[in-house]
Amino acid sequence: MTILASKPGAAATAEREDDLLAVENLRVAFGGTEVVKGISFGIRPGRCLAIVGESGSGKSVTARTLVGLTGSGASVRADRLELGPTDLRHVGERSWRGIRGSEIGFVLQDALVSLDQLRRVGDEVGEPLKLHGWGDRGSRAERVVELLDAVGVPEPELRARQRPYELSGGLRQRALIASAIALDPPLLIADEPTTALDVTVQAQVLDLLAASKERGTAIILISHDLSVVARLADEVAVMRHGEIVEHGPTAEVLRAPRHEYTRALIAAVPSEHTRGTRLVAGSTSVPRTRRPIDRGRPLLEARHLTKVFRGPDGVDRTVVDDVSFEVFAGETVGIVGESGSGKTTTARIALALLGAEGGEVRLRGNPWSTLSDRDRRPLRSRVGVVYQDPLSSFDPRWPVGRILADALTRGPTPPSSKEESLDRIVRLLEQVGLGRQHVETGPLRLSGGQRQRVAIARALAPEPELIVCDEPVSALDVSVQAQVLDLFTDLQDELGVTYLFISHDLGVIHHLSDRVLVMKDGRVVERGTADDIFLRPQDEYTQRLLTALPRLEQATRGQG
Amino acid sequence: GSSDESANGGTPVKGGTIVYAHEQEPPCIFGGWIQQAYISRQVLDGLVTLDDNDQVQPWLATAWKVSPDGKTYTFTLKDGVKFTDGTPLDAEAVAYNFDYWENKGGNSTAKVSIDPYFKSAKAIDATHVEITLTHPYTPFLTLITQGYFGIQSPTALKNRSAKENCEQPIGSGGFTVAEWKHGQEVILKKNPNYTSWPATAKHQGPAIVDEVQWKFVPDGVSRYASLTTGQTDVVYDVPTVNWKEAESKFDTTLYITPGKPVSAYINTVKGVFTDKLVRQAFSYGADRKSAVEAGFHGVIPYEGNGAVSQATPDYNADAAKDYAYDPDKANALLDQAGWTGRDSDGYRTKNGKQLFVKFPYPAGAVINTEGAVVLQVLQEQWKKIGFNVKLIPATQAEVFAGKYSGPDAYDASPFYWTSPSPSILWIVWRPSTEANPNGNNQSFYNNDELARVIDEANTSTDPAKASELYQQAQQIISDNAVTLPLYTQNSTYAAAKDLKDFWLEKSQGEPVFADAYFTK
Amino acid sequence: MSIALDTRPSVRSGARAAQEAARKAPALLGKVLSAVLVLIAAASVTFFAQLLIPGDRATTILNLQTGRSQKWSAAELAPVNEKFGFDHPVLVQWLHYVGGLFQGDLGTSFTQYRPVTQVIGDQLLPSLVLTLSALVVAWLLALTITLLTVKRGRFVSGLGSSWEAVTASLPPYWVGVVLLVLFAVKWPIFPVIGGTDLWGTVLPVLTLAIPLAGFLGQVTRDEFEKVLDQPFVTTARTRGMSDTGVRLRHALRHSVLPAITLSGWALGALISGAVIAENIYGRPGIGQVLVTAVNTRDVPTVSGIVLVVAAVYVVANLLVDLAFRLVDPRLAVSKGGQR
Amino acid sequence: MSALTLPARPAIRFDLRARPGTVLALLVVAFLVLAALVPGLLTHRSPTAIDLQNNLAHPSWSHPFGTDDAGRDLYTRVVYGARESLGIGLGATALAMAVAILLGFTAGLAGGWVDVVITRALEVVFAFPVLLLALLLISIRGPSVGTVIVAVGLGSAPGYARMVRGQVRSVRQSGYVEAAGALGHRRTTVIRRHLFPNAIRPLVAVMTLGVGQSIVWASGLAFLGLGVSPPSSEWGALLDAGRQYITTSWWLEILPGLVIVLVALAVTSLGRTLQHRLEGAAR
Ligand SMILES: Nc1ncnc2c1ncn2[C@@H]1O[C@H](COP(=O)(O)OP(=O)(O)OP(=O)(O)O)[C@@H](O)[C@H]1O
Ligand SMILES: Nc1ncnc2c1ncn2[C@@H]1O[C@H](COP(=O)(O)OP(=O)(O)OP(=O)(O)O)[C@@H](O)[C@H]1O
Ligand SMILES: [Mg+2]
Ligand SMILES: [Mg+2]
Repeated sequence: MTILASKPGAAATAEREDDLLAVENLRVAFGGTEVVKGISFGIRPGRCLAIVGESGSGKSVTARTLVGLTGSGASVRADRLELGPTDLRHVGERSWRGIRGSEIGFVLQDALVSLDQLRRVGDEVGEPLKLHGWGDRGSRAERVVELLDAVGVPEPELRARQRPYELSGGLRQRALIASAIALDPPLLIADEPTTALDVTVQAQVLDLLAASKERGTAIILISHDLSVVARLADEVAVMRHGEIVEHGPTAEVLRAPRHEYTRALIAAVPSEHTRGTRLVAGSTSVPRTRRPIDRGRPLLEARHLTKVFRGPDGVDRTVVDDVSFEVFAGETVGIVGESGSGKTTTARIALALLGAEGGEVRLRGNPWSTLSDRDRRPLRSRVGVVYQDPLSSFDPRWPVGRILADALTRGPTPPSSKEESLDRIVRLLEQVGLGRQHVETGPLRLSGGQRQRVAIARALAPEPELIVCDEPVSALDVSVQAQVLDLFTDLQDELGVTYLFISHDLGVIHHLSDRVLVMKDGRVVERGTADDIFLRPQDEYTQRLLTALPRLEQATRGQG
Repeated sequence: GSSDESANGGTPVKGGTIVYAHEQEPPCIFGGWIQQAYISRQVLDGLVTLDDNDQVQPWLATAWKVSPDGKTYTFTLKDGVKFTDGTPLDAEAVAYNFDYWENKGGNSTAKVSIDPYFKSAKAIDATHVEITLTHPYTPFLTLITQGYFGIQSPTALKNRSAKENCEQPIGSGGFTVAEWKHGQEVILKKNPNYTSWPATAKHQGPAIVDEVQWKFVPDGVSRYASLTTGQTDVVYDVPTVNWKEAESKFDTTLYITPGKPVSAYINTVKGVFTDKLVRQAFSYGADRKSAVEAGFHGVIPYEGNGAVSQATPDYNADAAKDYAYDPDKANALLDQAGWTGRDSDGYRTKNGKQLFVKFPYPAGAVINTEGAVVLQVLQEQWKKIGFNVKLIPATQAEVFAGKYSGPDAYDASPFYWTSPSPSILWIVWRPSTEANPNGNNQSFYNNDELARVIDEANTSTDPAKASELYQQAQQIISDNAVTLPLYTQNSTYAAAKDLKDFWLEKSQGEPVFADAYFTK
Repeated sequence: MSIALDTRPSVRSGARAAQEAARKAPALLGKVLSAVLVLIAAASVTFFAQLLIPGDRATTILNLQTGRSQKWSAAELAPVNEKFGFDHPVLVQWLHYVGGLFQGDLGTSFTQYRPVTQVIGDQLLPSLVLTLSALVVAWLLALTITLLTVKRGRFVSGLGSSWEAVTASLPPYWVGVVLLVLFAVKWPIFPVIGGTDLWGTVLPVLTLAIPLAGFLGQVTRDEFEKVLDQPFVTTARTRGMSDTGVRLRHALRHSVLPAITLSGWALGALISGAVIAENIYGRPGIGQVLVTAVNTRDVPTVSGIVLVVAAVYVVANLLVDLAFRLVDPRLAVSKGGQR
Repeated sequence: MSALTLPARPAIRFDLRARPGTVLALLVVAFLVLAALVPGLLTHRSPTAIDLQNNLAHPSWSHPFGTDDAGRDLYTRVVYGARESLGIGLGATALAMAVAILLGFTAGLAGGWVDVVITRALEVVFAFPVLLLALLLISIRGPSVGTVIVAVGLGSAPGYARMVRGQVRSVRQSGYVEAAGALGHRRTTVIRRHLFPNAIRPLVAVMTLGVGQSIVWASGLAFLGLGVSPPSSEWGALLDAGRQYITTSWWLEILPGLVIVLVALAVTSLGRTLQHRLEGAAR
């Protein structure tokens, strides 16, 4: 690929002679739409530059351009694009192959699918060695084990012989990094290396990258998670709509963001400090006006829930193990825990969508889980659900209006006419920040945030007392997440809705919950008020979770 | 004579393999189906054979004597003939074969050909066998020239399994069955000890070639193509569209089968054809001659006599001229018969009933694709005079299962029956009675006068008288329009020019390879 | 259609592997049992289906022996009925048949008087050779064309996918006739009637392989295109792998999976096609026997052929499962069959 | 409020400029439909009109596809044959779908032993190659349009049934079915409103593919002489009749063959376009 120079007159930054990589006025367009609009940056050996920004701001495109793999149909222009002495703008495909892997290591965004599932991990990790003619077969095999060991993969010989699907997400991510650093490239680009990971694993990966940096590797870290960035990066570039809106030393940018967008981004990260406030639009300090919680008889009461699943290997696993909890009217109970700890299963049992091997769920003191389907059906409208993945919870054929109309008929006062139904649908949509224009939109054409709001509107439609929210924000960008979280709190304040709120994001849980359950391997390991759990954790596991959690403030304070 | 042929170029060579592409693969090599006669002729010898003038000539029997009452035939057998299993072909063996066909289910077509005249067969001494009939039956000798009457080794028949007798019949013929690669070919090996060639043979002695590969190639295009590319030396049933080309490039033979031609039985007991006028109108109403000429590209002759074909002895050529295409007459006959109404589709009606003809035909086996086109042409012409003819191609399975037999199954349906003798008329037209049913009379036409005439012909000892009677019978059949004549049944062969003395049996058109030789 | 794959990690330790083996033994037995059941059911269905054919079996046999179409008297039919046991109740005939199956006896052909095992045995090999070669050739054709043309610019890939679309729509018999005329008659490169030698097998194999190759190619191309967009392919490129390397080492293996699954099904289609190819090229084979046997109502032979074809099908699908597992160790056998 | 009850129109719009192949395919299908419905519009001749003087005529202006052995105009016969060929294609596919939907739904919804029995039964039918099934059926019922439809339809049903069953099971697991249950809808309501339409949806594209294949299958039967009775000019029958003229009058075999290929190609490519669209829309 030959990259042409950008049009003259584009902004240029000061030259930095010792830069390993220098990018000036980089522009990338796909079929006429420019998605990277003249950005410039540089990086020196042993330093880490973080590129942050919302989804679609052009981070990945920029990264791919640096290895000449922008994608088909892309047109790339730059005033300067140099790796050491090499002008990357005039590199042919053959020379690119020499650069990739050996000069630049690249960790792709989707760790879980970035290893060839059908090949052995060892082959994948050793591929750059082979491609660049490093050593012979035997020495390569040794080197692979070494590399896996270096990135903290336990039992590296065994792992090298396994296939990616036999490895957990964290291990896969580490193997991927091992492959990227196999030839010890001077520049490492890591695109969202931690998004798919649990906090504890995330912390390990960040340590790994830090070690690499220590050895003199220049790292470009791409993330939309500011707290991750805070732990590793020396500099931060904030991207928005294909432009770098702010660029500076990490501590400076995080502590005293100059651009309004950066400020909003930082404010939108939920945490202990945002508790009891709204997240969006500089309203950080506006406190919520809570309704009182009725601590009398619990609204929902789960006693000794137990669920056993037979796995694909035929072995029974106790997925929910003697879980009890209660939810009082008007409060928010959070459930946290790592992936697979049984949160969703617990919620589905609570909703009586799934039978349990043991235990009982009662609603307002009355039987619930023990009712027959037929008897439960009329009561269902008192409990709403918002699913982790709203898209799959919508019939793809139904437009928003029909989805909501259907939910309205389940409420205590079903609309008596089409006109009334439409009125109420529009009101619901407005309540969640959407409008009449969305009535006829199909779910496929909504954005992630919009879908989540429709899901909430659907849950609200039958006027439930309790809404079970299963990871309602995990798929969302921080800024959209902030809007949705605000919506939840507003609804609680206005209507007194009760929440059972599930998330693996500790910040979200801390931000929202009154009381918290911590789950691990199907058991509740700790329970208490949000502040008790997060500030004075008793259980060893909870403590481990909390130390692993990267915190924005910590980083800014530590470096400032 | 061989001098002619050397003049044609090429010196004869001994040995070699003739590759012959046939169409259908029979279930067994010996049996009552013409497909079986074709191949069993290579392996088995008959008592007598027919020459090109329809005269009976010696074969295994060197001479024969007919008793004055016409009921006893005494055959003198060639001396010293041995079956290929080494056992002698003597009078006992011949008598056993007659018994096998007649009484042991050995060959139902052989049986039906001489039923019910046959009484018994017995050996007088080693070389003399005596056949006794219940009535005098003039066609008897001619009938036993058919391939169904090949003599097999009684020892083999008695001692071997049904499977072995099916796959490798033991006779005294010019070839033996070496191997049957089912689905592909039968390998026939020369019988080096052959002594019993017929009087009509083109040379004396064992077969000149060493082997015949009798291949089964059902697809006509492939079959003919295999000859043009030199892969085969002789092919059966050349597609008529290729006939002209074949005539110029190869030695071709068009054999018109004697016996009942391809003609439709007309159901005279049920449906519209119970009325003779309608039957006649049906015959007049379509230009069968032109249709046949077009459909078969002028190769296969039209046959106007539905009773027997022009290749049959005592053929009535005048009867063949009846019912020349005459749509006006057909219309008049139909009007006369009361079919005066017309429905919305233009078909004639009578009392609200449509002039409907159900016309199933055995597709493939009897009516090939060319024949089907002829029927479609006729269908269009019948439509013009108001017949609604529904053509139904019947599959082999349906035909064999008898789906289209019986008076309720059809109004007209074509079939053929090869026979070297006009006595076939008796087989087909003998009245079917409760006591003595005749499943072959598929027009269900019981005409005592006709029966009397045929029977008289069969039993007449005077050939001239017999001939006259047979012709009279054909006229009766034609007059009553109980069969719709279409075209002759044929066998066509094309042989490479370097293959000489390949000939066909007159009786049924079986190919004969025992005399054939290659030239260089 | 896409399948939901369970890609959850499951690390197997030695102890668990042993457990697994112990669990799989009855599973294997179950598989064999159900295969046997399928075979017997297939043969039985055929057996009964043929009893539904209008007309009397003895009549058919007699007509067949004489090349005629007529009714026969009870006296004429009686010996045939007795010989083949048609006078027994249908259920008894069936039990007798199924009983025979377990002893490897498929009955005796009504028309050829030979054991059906022999009737089929003679013909099975040429048919298998034909269908399997066709499958192999189809695969080679499909892979070559896909590898060479997929995502190689608008024109080349367009050419490749058009070729596949056209060939996939070709009726096999038509291909057969056209190939025959072109390459055996017009340019006599290959024999018209081939028999079973290698040279004579070329055209029949191509007749079956060309349409199938188009079909397999289409499926493979779709998958190939999807795979080339996968992150792991991009990852391989970021390591410095060439385009050819990516295609051969990464994409190929993934993209053959659906075509492997379809190969089991394709074998059935090939057997159908073989009937036609055998007809055109005068090849021996099960197809010819089948058509004849159906036409002559040779019940034991037809049932026998169905049994054999079903067995081939069952075995083929087991092999497909196996191949699938070889290529993609992620999937349990039970998932290999679905698409 | 009628707007609410309208189903969402999935974004299936064909960008015609971008896909010239699709336009061509649409044209072919339009021609086909026209031929099937009003053949008289496309030709002024009769498909059975005999002209013995003019048989086996080469393609020319007056006979664009030439004439056959009875002097019938081949183009006209092809046009008139469209109805039966298309009928067979649609009929067989519809039958296959009906059977598949019935069995697939029963198996997918009932689960347990019902599922096992149906799945096993399907496996048995699967073991019959289409042609074998057709041969058997035709030997039982005799050749006719109906039999051909039934034969090809039943032959392809198990494949579809398997697909439906898989689809039903996956839709059953889907979030929206659970969501409908969580709203307190009756099981039958959920099946009717969500499960059925969504499980059926992907079949639309597959069905289109099936029509093309069925036409090809049916012509295969005709080729073995087991097709539709004359003087029908069903395309398979045309091929069967044309085969013997391949070396002398090529058009009789080649042109109908090309027509079948063209139609199968058009229908299939439309099906695939549809499939891509639906898959794309579902993503
Ligand atoms: N191959 C491509 N063709 C067309 N458009 C593309 C292509 N790749 C990316 N884009 C567009 O470029 C824009 C930037 O995408 P990019 O993947 O860089 O975003 P991102 O900042 O990495 O977002 P995320 O945080 O979601 O990963 C998006 O609007 C995307 O749709
Ligand atoms: N239907 C099922 N059949 C078998 N196993 C199941 C089923 N549903 C869940 N499991 C298993 O139960 C365990 C807990 O699953 P669950 O979905 O409740 O976890 P989770 O805490 O919600 O995780 P995540 O954060 O990833 O959503 C997992 O190991 C999962 O594999
Ligand atoms: Mg990205
Ligand atoms: Mg969950």
